[in-house]
Amino acid sequence: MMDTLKINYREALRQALRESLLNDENVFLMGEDVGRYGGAFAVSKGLLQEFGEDRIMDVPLSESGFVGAGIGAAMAGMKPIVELMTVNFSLLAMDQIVNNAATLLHMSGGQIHVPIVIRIGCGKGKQLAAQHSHSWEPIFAHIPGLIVVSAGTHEDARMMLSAALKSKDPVILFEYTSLLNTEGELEKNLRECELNKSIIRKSGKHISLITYGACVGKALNAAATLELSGIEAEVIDLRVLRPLDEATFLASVTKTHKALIIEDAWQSVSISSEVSARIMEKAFYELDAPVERICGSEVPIPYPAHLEQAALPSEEMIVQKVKKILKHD
Amino acid sequence: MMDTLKINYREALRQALRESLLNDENVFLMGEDVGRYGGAFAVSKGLLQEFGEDRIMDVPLSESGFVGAGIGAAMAGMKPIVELMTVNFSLLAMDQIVNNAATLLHMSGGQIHVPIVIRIGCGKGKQLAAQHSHSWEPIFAHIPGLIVVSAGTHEDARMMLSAALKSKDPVILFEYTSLLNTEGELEKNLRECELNKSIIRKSGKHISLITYGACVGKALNAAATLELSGIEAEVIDLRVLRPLDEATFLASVTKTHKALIIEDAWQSVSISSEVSARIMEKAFYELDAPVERICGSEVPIPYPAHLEQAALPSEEMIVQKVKKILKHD
Amino acid sequence: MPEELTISTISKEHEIVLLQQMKLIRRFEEKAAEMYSKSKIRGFLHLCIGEEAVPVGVINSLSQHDYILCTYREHGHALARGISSGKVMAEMFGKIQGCCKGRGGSMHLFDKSKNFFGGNAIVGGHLPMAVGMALAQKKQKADAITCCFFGEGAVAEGEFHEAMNLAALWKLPVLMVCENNQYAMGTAIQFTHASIDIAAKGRANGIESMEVDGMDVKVVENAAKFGIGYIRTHKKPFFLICQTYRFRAHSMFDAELYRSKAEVEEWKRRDPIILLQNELLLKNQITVSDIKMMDQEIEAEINAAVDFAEAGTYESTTDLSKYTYSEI
Amino acid sequence: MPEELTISTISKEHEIVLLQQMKLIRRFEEKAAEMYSKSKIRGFLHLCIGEEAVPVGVINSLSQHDYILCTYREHGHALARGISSGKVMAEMFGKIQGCCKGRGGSMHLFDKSKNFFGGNAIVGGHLPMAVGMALAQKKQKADAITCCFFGEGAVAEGEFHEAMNLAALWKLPVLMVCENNQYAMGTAIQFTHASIDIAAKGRANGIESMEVDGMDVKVVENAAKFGIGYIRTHKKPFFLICQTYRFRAHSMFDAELYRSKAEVEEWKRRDPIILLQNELLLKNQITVSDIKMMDQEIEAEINAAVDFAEAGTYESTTDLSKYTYSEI
Ligand SMILES: Cc1ncc(C[n+]2csc(CCOP(=O)(O)OP(=O)(O)O)c2C)c(N)n1
Ligand SMILES: Cc1ncc(C[n+]2csc(CCOP(=O)(O)OP(=O)(O)O)c2C)c(N)n1
Ligand SMILES: [Mg+2]
Ligand SMILES: [Mg+2]
Repeated sequence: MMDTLKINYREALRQALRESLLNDENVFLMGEDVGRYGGAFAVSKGLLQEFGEDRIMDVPLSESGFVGAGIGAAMAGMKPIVELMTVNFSLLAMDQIVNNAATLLHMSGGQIHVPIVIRIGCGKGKQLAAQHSHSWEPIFAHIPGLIVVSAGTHEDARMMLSAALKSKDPVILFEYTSLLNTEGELEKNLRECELNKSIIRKSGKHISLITYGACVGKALNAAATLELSGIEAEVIDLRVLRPLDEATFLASVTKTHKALIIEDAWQSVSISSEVSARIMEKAFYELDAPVERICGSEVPIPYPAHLEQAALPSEEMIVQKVKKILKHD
Repeated sequence: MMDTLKINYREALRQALRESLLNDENVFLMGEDVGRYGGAFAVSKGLLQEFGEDRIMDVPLSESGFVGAGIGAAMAGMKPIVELMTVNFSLLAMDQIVNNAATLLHMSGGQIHVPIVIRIGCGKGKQLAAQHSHSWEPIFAHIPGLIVVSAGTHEDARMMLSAALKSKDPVILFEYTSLLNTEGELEKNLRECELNKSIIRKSGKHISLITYGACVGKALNAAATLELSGIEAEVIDLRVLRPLDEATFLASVTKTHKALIIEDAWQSVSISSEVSARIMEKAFYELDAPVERICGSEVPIPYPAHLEQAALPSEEMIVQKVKKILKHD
Repeated sequence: MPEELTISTISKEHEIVLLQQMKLIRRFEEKAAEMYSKSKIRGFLHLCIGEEAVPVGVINSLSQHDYILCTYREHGHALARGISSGKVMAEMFGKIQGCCKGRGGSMHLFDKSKNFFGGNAIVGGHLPMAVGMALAQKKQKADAITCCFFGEGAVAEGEFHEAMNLAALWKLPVLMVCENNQYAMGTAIQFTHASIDIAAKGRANGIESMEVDGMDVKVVENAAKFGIGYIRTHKKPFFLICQTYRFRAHSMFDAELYRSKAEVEEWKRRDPIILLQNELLLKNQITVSDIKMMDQEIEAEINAAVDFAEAGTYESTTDLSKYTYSEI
Repeated sequence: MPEELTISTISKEHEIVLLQQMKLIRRFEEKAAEMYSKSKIRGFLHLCIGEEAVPVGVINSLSQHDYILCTYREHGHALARGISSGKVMAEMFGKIQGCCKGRGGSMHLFDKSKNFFGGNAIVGGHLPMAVGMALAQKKQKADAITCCFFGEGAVAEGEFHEAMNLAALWKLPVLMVCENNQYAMGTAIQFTHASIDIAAKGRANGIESMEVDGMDVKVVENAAKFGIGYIRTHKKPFFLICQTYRFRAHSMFDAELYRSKAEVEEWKRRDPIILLQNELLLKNQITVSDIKMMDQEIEAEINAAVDFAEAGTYESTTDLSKYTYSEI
């Protein structure tokens, strides 16, 4: 019997931060309102009191400035954790992330490492309207030089950060604001997590549901519902969006011969496009039906709840689509 | 017999600008060094002298500032053409483009139109090294609300701008610096061009080569070479990267049953991923072989010519890949 | 420095209008908070309680042709501009009857007919746009100007400096208004800016800049008028910094750990509504019963706004993708 | 304003070193242009001819432990820092023997062993990084400082202001050096900045700022030393603006339509090398034959650098994807 404890996602993130700060004095956290305010979403609450102003740094509204400063600090031997309050503000720092963090190692012929971790609150579904409801994992996943990971479970919320801090290269860590208040189970004996592997969250033989982030829960729920109809869906949490761990999903598709990819991000030029293209290239002859996708609708997210929900993948949509695909058998 | 004239790509761009400025006094051009310097690549040479400082505006190094100003001017009834000297600097203006230009119409419930045209010099292959050799069409093509077009031919270099200026919505127009000095043929009687259609640049029945931008020429050359071996490749210039004109390439694949997608951009989460995924979804049963891709290698672009060329799709790579795919027949 | 700012005489009627507008905004905000707690309004909700003198003072100085751009803390500005409280409330309820058909919500109020351009929720993101709108006005030789509101937190963003430099370089008719409420979320101004002299940042960009008491609506209005006059006369931008204070949370969830109750109370003693109301009472320009009547009228208007919002309808989900591109 | 800047006495030997370094840079740049025309060097190539006094004056004031970040116009800085001319030339030839194994080229010279961090080609992009490196130094209680060079064009970028504010707010040991060569490509400073008083932009961010003649290497060196002293004493950043001029094209292709020949000639009369050389001749600190010998030695070094680069080898294309991620 596994010894587990209940924890909510926010608390898992907070424990991860605290542990990292305790373990290595070169680690520090900086971001807007991470200190005195306690974090826009209360994730870093109490850390300023525990670790002091040098290690928990509030920064001005200067996304390019402080992300660039994090990069510089990483170049000079520190281990900065930079929080971008939400992904919606990340474009302001995008030049720093792409042209500096992701590029310095190469340009310098291998001399300069940038061991920065950039944590980004991400996601849709809280009625925050068009400028505050982005899921831009696909944009980051396009960039060589970045390691892009996504914490779709409580375990990853708790464990990914310390793994990310071991990387010599820049890691973009997506966290999901819509999960903050959800409860999950965690093993009491925490296991180190790997930053280069997808994880099969539920195994099954009829179809592969490939997903990440806020959709992992939706896919698992859909799989549970499908189970009632005798359909055994395998749920793969990609976790690592760059570089993709294709071996795991290719093996799954080779077993199930069918796949549905699910993500909150806009559909065109997305993680799901890439996964579909890889299956096309490397498992085409295993397929019994075309790989399909359920993604965020390609609209700026509207404010009203009913329109927003209509723009997002849902458990129900997944169940229906799976049933439709399986008819092709 | 068609009446044609020879023109180089730079001159085609210049004529397009001049025509647009002559046709509508609300049109103005702004960008870094478009005026006194004559344009970083001499595209706008002479226009300052002809149209004056109000219509050809040099701007300071403030990408977010002047792109945002272009958006504001468009909201207030002008028809700005904003030049981002190269795509490499576009991330600095990305928040303006995504959170404002692409989003205002929706957020305002349809009240605010943003008829801006943003011209962006793009591409790799000039030994400009990692920070100056980007092909970020995929990033822009991910964004709903933007119209993203790519001028891979002299005709489009000459004609796309005036079509773009007719749009009520923001248009991102990619131009290719590697093509500037190339010569092409243009019909003397210019035809209006459509901004929502792909074009079959060469028809063929054995395989569909789907591409855009700087790779159109490579694909056409490869097709000519393949012709010598009796292989008739169809070459599709996507032209419009968002919203994709899927009808044209799906029809082609339905005819040829095979497809190869080619682009300079990094492979993961790219235009080619999306095209492959669409073919998967909508023409799976037409396929005789898996759709394949040749894209830019997933590395920051190195400075030396031999390494840079190794990182880019080439005519030869296309020819070989096509031959390999056709063996699957 | 510009010439000394003198409070120009202001009619009794107009003073009452200023009071009435501030009160309307205050009640509207309070009602919005109530509607939020009833889950009628969702997402983020930023109230301007305590800061009413700034939108009221500035917007009363503008003409209907002038363009206005604001932050996400803009309900008060929308009301001061004359967008009906019903339309604003309906927008926050997500109803078609809202000023953006419900698509925008609290942070994105737009009304083109009133030249009101948001409701912009990326801090600093609307400053370059404002510069561009003023650029269009200059090119079109329009008589109107553009007015852009933003917080002192936004002043740390690179876009503030880029926008200020462009406005000055191009000599644009734009009034930049910094609503310095001393905090950016939980970050006090001294933790945002190494030098808290915001006006100096305007001047470093060659822009005439003035700092005023943002709790006194008449001071604000006069300063705005002065700035607008300067813009018209000199054909150059003007930068107005209003010292003010947010009495409530940044948005709805905020433990306010970052400031003391005493500080809040201190500022509340300079409540712009009470300041003006007491002055008018003292000067006998208004009676207690006038005030009661005014409050009742406001209450009725706000209740009607809620009723209007409640009675409103939702867009159909089949229209989801509308407004992503223009209809052709 | 800081205390009056006095030119501290400088040894005869050191003056000769300064002259020698500037001459080496000049010849290196001329040779690079020649190599470009022979297609040995490709891509962009930005020469600092005319501006040599700035890198030489500043970098001679730094210790080996200090960090240096530059723009794409950085060959001179690399040489002044003591990266060998052979390594720099080989880098521009794209050879493994270059300081970045040929991966970077002219715009991206890095040498970690010399604490030389680029060669950064996104204008303004390295300023936040410099702030971060200084932040690390402060956290590590290091004795060293960070020195960041950038053009006056970069001062228009939002990142300049963000970086300056952060540096001041966090009281970081960073020397910001603006190489004001009057032009950003073809855009003269008055078309970049509404207010061309760059020092005022430093001060608006609460940073001590000083403008000096960037054509006089001894003035530059003294000012840099003063700034470094200020940084160490006050534990605060310092901003140094050097007035200088680029004698050649922005990069290799440039019709120079944006400025008059007369203006260029005017500035050439203040050529930093000639200025110092004449002074030393006049003071009899150097003879004509000393100079001849110095020139010959430099010529030999530059020729050796070209030979070294020529003899270098290329990385194999099978190693293409190396350095995208660290080896684990
Ligand atoms: C670019 C950006 N970064 C961060 C945020 C999150 N955020 C929203 S409001 C705010 C504080 C802004 O402070 P200020 O400009 O002073 O305006 P105020 O809220 O005080 O009116 C922050 C950090 C944002 N919306 N945009
Ligand atoms: C963000 C960005 N925008 C545009 C460019 C293109 N560009 C390269 S150098 C330059 C001029 C920079 O001028 P300045 O900062 O004064 O430096 P200088 O070249 O005069 O040394 C421009 C516009 C760039 N590299 N980066
Ligand atoms: Mg504020
Ligand atoms: Mg310059």
